[in-house]
Amino acid sequence: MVATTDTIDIFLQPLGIYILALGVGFLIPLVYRVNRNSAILVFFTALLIMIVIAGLNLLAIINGASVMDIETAGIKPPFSINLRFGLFEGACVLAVNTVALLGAWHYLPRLKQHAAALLLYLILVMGINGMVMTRDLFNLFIFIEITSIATYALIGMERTAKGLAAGFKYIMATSIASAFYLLGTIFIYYQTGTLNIDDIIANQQLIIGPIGFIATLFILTGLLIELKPYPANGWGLDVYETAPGGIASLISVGVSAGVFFALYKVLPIMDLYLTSIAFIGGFTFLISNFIGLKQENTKRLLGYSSIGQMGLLTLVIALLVQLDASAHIPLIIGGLFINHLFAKAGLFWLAAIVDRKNIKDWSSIAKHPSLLILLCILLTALVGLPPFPGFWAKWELVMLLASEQLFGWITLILIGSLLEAVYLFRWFSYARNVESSESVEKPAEVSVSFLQQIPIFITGLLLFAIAYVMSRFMNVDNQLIYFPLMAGFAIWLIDRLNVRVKSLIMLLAVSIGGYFLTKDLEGINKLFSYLLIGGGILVSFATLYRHDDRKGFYPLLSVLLLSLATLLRAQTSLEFFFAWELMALSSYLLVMLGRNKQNCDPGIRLGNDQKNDQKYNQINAIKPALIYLLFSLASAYFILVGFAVSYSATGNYFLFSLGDSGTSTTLAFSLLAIGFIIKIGGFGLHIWLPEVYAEADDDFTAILSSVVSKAGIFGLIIIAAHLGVRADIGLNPAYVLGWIGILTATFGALMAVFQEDIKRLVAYSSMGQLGYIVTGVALMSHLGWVSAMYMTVNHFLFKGILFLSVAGVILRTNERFMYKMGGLIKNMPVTFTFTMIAIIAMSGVPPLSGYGGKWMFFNALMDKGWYWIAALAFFSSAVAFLYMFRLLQTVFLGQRKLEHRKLREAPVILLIPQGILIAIIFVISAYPKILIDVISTAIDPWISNTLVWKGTAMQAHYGYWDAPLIMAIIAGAWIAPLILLLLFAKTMKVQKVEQFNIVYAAERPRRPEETHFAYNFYAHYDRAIGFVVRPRATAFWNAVIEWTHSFAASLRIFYNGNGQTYALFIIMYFVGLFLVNGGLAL
Amino acid sequence: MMLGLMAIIFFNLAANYTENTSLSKLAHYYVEKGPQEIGAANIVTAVVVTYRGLDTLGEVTVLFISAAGVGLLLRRKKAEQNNNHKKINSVKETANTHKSSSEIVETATELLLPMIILFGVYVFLNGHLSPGGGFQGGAIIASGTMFLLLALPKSHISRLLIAITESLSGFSYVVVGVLGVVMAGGFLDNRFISSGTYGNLFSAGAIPLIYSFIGLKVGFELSAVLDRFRKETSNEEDDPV
Amino acid sequence: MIVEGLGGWLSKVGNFSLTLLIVTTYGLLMGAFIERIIAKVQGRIGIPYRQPFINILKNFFKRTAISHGVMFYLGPVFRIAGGIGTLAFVPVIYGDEMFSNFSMAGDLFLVIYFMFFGQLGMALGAGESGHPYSAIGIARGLSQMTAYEIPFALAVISIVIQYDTLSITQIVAAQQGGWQNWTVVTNWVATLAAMLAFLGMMGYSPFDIFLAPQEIPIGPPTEFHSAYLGLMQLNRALFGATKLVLFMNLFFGGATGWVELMIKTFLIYMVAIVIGVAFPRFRVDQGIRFFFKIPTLIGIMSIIYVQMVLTS
Amino acid sequence: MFKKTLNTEDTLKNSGLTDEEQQLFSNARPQAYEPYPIKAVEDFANWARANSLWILAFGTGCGAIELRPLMTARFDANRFGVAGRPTPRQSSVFVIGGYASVKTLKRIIRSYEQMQGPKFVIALGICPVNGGMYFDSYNTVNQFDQYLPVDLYITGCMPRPEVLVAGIMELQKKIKAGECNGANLYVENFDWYKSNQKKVIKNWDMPDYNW
Amino acid sequence: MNTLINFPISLIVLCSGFILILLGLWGMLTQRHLIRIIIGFSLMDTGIHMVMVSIGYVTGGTAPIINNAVPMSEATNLVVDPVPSALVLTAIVIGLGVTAVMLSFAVRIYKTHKTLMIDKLTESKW
Repeated sequence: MVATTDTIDIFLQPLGIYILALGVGFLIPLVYRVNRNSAILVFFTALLIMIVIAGLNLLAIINGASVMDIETAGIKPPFSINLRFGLFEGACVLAVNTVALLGAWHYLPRLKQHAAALLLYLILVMGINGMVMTRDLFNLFIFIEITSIATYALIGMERTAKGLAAGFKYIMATSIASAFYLLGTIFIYYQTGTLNIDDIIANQQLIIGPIGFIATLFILTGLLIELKPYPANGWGLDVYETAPGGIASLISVGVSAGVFFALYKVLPIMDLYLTSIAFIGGFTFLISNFIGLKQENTKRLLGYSSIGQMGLLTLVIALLVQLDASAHIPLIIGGLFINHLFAKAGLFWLAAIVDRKNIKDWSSIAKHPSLLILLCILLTALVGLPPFPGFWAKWELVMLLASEQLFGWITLILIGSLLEAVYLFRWFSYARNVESSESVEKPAEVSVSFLQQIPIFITGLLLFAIAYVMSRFMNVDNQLIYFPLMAGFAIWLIDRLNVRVKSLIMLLAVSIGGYFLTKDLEGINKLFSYLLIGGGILVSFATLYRHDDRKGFYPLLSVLLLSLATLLRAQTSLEFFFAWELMALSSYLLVMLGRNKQNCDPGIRLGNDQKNDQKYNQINAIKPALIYLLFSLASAYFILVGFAVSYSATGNYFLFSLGDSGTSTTLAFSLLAIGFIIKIGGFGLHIWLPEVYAEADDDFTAILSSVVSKAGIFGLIIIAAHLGVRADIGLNPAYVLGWIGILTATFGALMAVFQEDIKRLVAYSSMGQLGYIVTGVALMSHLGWVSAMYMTVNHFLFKGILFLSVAGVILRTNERFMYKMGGLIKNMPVTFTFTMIAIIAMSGVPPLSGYGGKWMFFNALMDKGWYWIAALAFFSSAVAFLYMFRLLQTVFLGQRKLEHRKLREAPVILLIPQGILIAIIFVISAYPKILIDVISTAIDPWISNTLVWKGTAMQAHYGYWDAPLIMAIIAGAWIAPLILLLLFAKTMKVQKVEQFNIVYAAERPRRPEETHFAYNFYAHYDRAIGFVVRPRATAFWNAVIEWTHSFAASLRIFYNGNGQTYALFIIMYFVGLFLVNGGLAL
Repeated sequence: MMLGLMAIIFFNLAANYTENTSLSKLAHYYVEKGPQEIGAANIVTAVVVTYRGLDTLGEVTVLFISAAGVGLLLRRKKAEQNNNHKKINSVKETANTHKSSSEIVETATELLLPMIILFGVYVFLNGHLSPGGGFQGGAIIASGTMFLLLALPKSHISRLLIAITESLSGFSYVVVGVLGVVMAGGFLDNRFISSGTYGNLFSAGAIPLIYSFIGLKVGFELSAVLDRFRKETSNEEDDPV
Repeated sequence: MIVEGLGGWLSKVGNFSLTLLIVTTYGLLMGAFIERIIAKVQGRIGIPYRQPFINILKNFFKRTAISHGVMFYLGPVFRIAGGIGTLAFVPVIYGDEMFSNFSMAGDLFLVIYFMFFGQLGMALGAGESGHPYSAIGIARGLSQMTAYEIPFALAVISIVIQYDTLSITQIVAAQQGGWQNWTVVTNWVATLAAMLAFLGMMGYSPFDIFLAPQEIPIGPPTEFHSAYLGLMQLNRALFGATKLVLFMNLFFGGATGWVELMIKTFLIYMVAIVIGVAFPRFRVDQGIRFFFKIPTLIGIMSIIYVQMVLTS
Repeated sequence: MFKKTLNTEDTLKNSGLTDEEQQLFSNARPQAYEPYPIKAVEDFANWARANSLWILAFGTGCGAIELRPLMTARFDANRFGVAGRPTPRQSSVFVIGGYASVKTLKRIIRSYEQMQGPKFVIALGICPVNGGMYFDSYNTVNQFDQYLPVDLYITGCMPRPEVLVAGIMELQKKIKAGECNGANLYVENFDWYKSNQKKVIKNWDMPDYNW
Repeated sequence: MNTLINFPISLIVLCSGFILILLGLWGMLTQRHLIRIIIGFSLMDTGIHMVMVSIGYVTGGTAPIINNAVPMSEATNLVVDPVPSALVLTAIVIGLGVTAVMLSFAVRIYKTHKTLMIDKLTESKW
């Protein structure tokens, strides 16, 4: 480096960071003695300047400056120590320093009490910077030690009993680790005669023989131990648990970042161990996420997450180096790293602010929207959901791994991520859980000043900003994918307005936005845009029926609906996936806004005990929402891998090139199909569906069922179109898909039969009906697809009506159990009529629209030769009658309860959308050709039209169907006897009677409850074939959950809290690495 | 068992160890060029202060922060502090718990202490010429403190003095390092002061200066550490850290 | 079958009315006839042939009635509309344009699905009566229906595969040319399955639990009386006969004339009657389980049979 | 057509039902019906009614045992259009099978009122006429027609099925002649019947008219 | 003589260093008393320093100080490697710092827990 006389310039060199930190650090005690506040000022100025230095230099590098090598002592390396400030270093330093500044802000109340704390903090940050920048092996050791000692001291600062114990263990562990590192360093020096890392790399061939082997092993172990690999990481967890949030965050993100960077630096001499490192990283990631499941202590939970994330980074860096894919490092490592850095730091601070030890006590922030939003943003980022950096990084990573055919790693990473999502969002669930009034001990309300939230808020903003930058780097040109988010944000800004006003604004915004997003679509996408956007708005209109404030509902709803629009617009799999995840996330949050009356344990155990109906009433929407999110994530991961498989074959992201996947087609199709099936609630994967539909807001359930579920269908059709049809190979998965669909239909129907809860009934019914559609898509024939799309439209129509009318009923009766209703036809004739028409349309009984779908479906099945499926379809549509009748009978017919006598008709706002849907049903029923023509044209590009029309009659290979004529005949057949009856009624004295005027002799009816036959309506059916619908899937998933938890419990036996055990593990780790890498063979 | 395996590994190392018969590349350079470039006779010093100056700075930092850390850990609680404000000069009270030392010890201490400190100063000032240096000198000074504390438990060491010396010497070290950037080849380059006559006291550029700072800093820091351990159990004046 | 112009449609409606009249009358008469046969078996004389007509008339001549509500009122209307509609979609006499009804509007699939129409409407009507026995009866009836639907669906699929069409007219056409072409001969497995389902469909013993006159006073129609009951009785005759015609068309070669139709349907009906008088009543879950066992198995075999034997 | 409430005069006032329960029962009074305006139609209707006698399957007393043989091969009342119906809604003939105890009377009244007109009552045996052998029983009504209008008495203790058949044929004759107006009689003298009924039935606990 | 050549002097130091490290580790792993653990750490640390120093030994070398005994021109053949010496200097100081912090932890732990047994310090686990 050329010396200049410009002092300012010197300070702005990266070296300035050290100079500043040390200089200020040394002076702080003095300044502090003079004036405490000026010391704080100096402290912050130093941190700020450190950021500025890092930022300016990074900017210079991005703008094309060459990598800065900073020499010291005016002598060229390797003879002196040198530092390097390149792109990675710069980014890392900048990020760490930013976090450090924010962390200092967060932790200031404690820090400012001691000059030593201030200077330790400052020097700790400098130490991390040093670890990142130095290029000397021994100097690295020094910085590690600086960091460690500063950390020790800061851990000890609070002087709590637990903190001290943890700190001591931490010292023991890290001192052993650094001893290893030191030994390794000296032996490396022994062999290479140099300490400069670049020089060592250049002289790699000198590191040979047992000494070389052991020396590298020592260094590796030393660094790895600092990264806290499983199981040698109990000490780290203890520290995370006990250290104050400001410190824990710095350890978690800062120190780990430094060590990680150090590891990255020495990786070139670790070629031999790359596989081991990858395994250690992967193993740590998976296991720590497993164990996280059992954790209830907030900060320890974060600790597990932290360790997991570092494991993931270790795994990824090892893999990337192994694959020689260093070009991907910025995006993948950078993305994951930054994501972890900011999100984790924010969470630690949040945990510190809220100061609730057990995650179960976090319900005390349930009434703090700002804290909840922050928590949600950070968790979302951490899990890697869009639009955060983790999302992009994960995408890149999976794509890369897939193109290298490393599916084992992908599986591991995704399972780990899923587990992480489980415990993180479980935490969020607890936080969302509003306390019930009966709760014995009510956690005190958290009072958090706005100032304290600012650092966390800033991390959130930074995450958004970085995500945006990353997406630009990833060549995501289509900025429209952000539109839903922006719209949601805009609506959120007006969330304080009157509910009517804001909902209307939301509807307007979504209409306009949706129109512009979807107006230039064509084909299937256009068709779905009518359904998803038009239909979505129509059904959303019904949400106006509620008068309460509904904070957060409308912003999220607008995000949901618009993300559906962007889903339809997606040209590439990345856009598709982005929109998909956004949709999953927003619908999760919307579900969570649902029923929230009772307090319950939102653990992830599923409750589906028929006989304990009272228990369900206790369930609120939080637990189902969590399950929903998990299944959504699982679905998303399947889709991700599916896209990745396809990408590995085609090399690009375009959806239309999915079909060129060649030999991977079957695999890609299967994976994608599983993903969509989960979302649709396919057989065996359906357990989320009833609970979610039941517990979400009633009007939102309508949107969920009639609109959002169509996204899954859309996805299925898209992949069927691109993969199934275009690839044009005998797709066995399609046949399997057909079976899955029909089993879904059958079991959905059977399970609906036995429900007591009206929403669960309709939910299962929805699942069953979607099953037909899945099978229809799986048929891969023109008629099959027409039937699938036709049924999709129909499903939208009748499920929209059903859920909205159910919403009306629940609104009026405040009940969900059908046996507690009855006779409501007298109060709600319009709702009844709409429901009845919807049910006839659903059942497939002519003349309403359901018949057309069933007819085409059956014909298509026969064409294809899927006779068994056809028979099951027959059966399930017969079973459907059972629950449909039950719905009408037990709710609207039969005996009306005394307390329901005064009920009014459902609100007009609920009835209007229903009325419109009914009108559409009638139009389609009478003249289905208009719909079928549109569908047929949309499908034409994929499968050529095989429909034959003869006038108004549709001809298939087997049968024919003349909808208008059928409509006319049935109308005639219905009206004629009606007239007859009316004529005869004229001759009679007809007395309109009340509900108890029924046939009875011995005793008169006493109470409507006793006279209404509704509970366990199909007891005999249950006796006959109920055994097939015992909740096996639920039992299975419960067993999975149970098993996972016990497994997690057994995994954490290593963490017995004894520092010596931890030390032993560290030594075992080293020995293990030695043995695994063939140490004995030496 | 693990230790057994460790032992095997170490045995492996030892078994494959052969003694160096020539200097490593790095060492060769240092020994060959060191005296000319740096002007220090003690090559270890040259390495420590200049070639690996950053290490040394870090080392000083380590010492500094461990002293600060010890202070932080062993500070007294606020309540105690407030209490203690009232009895700033409470040495007398504590005198009851410490027997005053015998006269022989006192006299010997008075005699020896200056010599120890002086020796320490000598060691760090001559670090570039002979074995020794800032650390060694500092350690000797600290041993003097130790000696004082052991011999005269009642003796009072000024915290303020320690703090000021500590901070200023550290800061000056950094300033010297920066001067290296401004006036010579780079950070911690000691050659901004002319190297002087080889073998003289005031030679080898800024090394004596640096070593003085280091020596002072180390000495006072170690003293501070010792003092803090001692005072942890006694009631002493308010500790600002 | 192309119908043109208003006149064509009117004559079509006229022809259908005639068919309706004939089939209803025949259904009522056959009911009386069966009653008499049973009476003879029991050593009685039995009801006069006119008795069903008188019963219906009497019900229409009732002078008082009660109404539980709109759906209660409409229930019987739905019921008979289901009967009339089903008949409308079944061609009655093969080769006779006049009695082909409106079978050009839809195929076998339409008929099968439309059968539910009446049941659903009736169920709703009975539901509004508020009588728990009605609800129980319907619950049982519907459950049983799902059960016999399985063998029936399998049998139907089997013959659809066999004849490669869903059009009833074409199915009948394929069976012309002598008894050896009837489905009962060519695809006896499917016929067997369908006939077992038929037992459930007709609601005679052993599958009449949903009416159960003693324990739940005749189940769904407990509250129905007067003209409502009249309509339902009409429908019972009409719908029963229609089902017989359908079975005849599908499995027994159809009919080319009214006489043939009457003989065949009578014989088919006798199957249910004979079994009905010989067997006691199943409990509803037993009935359901029964259908899920042997008839379903036979149904499955029928499809295998068609695929292995007939189409290869 | 549904609004064709015959009479809004309250029948629930004195029923002893709670207010809550009163909402659940129709409070309309029954009304008499006129014959069809056209004589031929009325005759035809009466012929049909006579030939389709559906008996409510409610054995109120010991005489019910004699009803069973009617359906057997020996007597085969099916020949005359007689059939049993399980529900009063669909029945047109109520056979009072012998003595009516007070407890049974309540049930009989309910069932009778649930039947739709025209409806006919046959009183079987001597007990409904004058109490028969239970004439001095504390809980048997002696003169049944104080409580419900009877269209035909078949006396005897017990009357044999043959007499029953003869009685049915007699009833048919009366119906055809249009002489069986019991239902209208009941409606016209509703208050009288009710007061009689309430005199004996102490725990009334039901609406005055069980629609 | 032969054995001596095969068994160079620095190897003794090296092995002693290793033994010290092992001893130290043994102490850290088996002794439950915190002070003993700290002593174990110090032992280990010292062992490492010995290893470092021994690594830097060049057969027949002397201290790398250029003076009359070691003229500048021949220095490269006469002196031992100065680098490990420099490193060890740093390492010692660091070891000292860590020991100091560990000791102060021990002091505080004794204050809060009233014990110095490490197996009593298991409040946080799992």
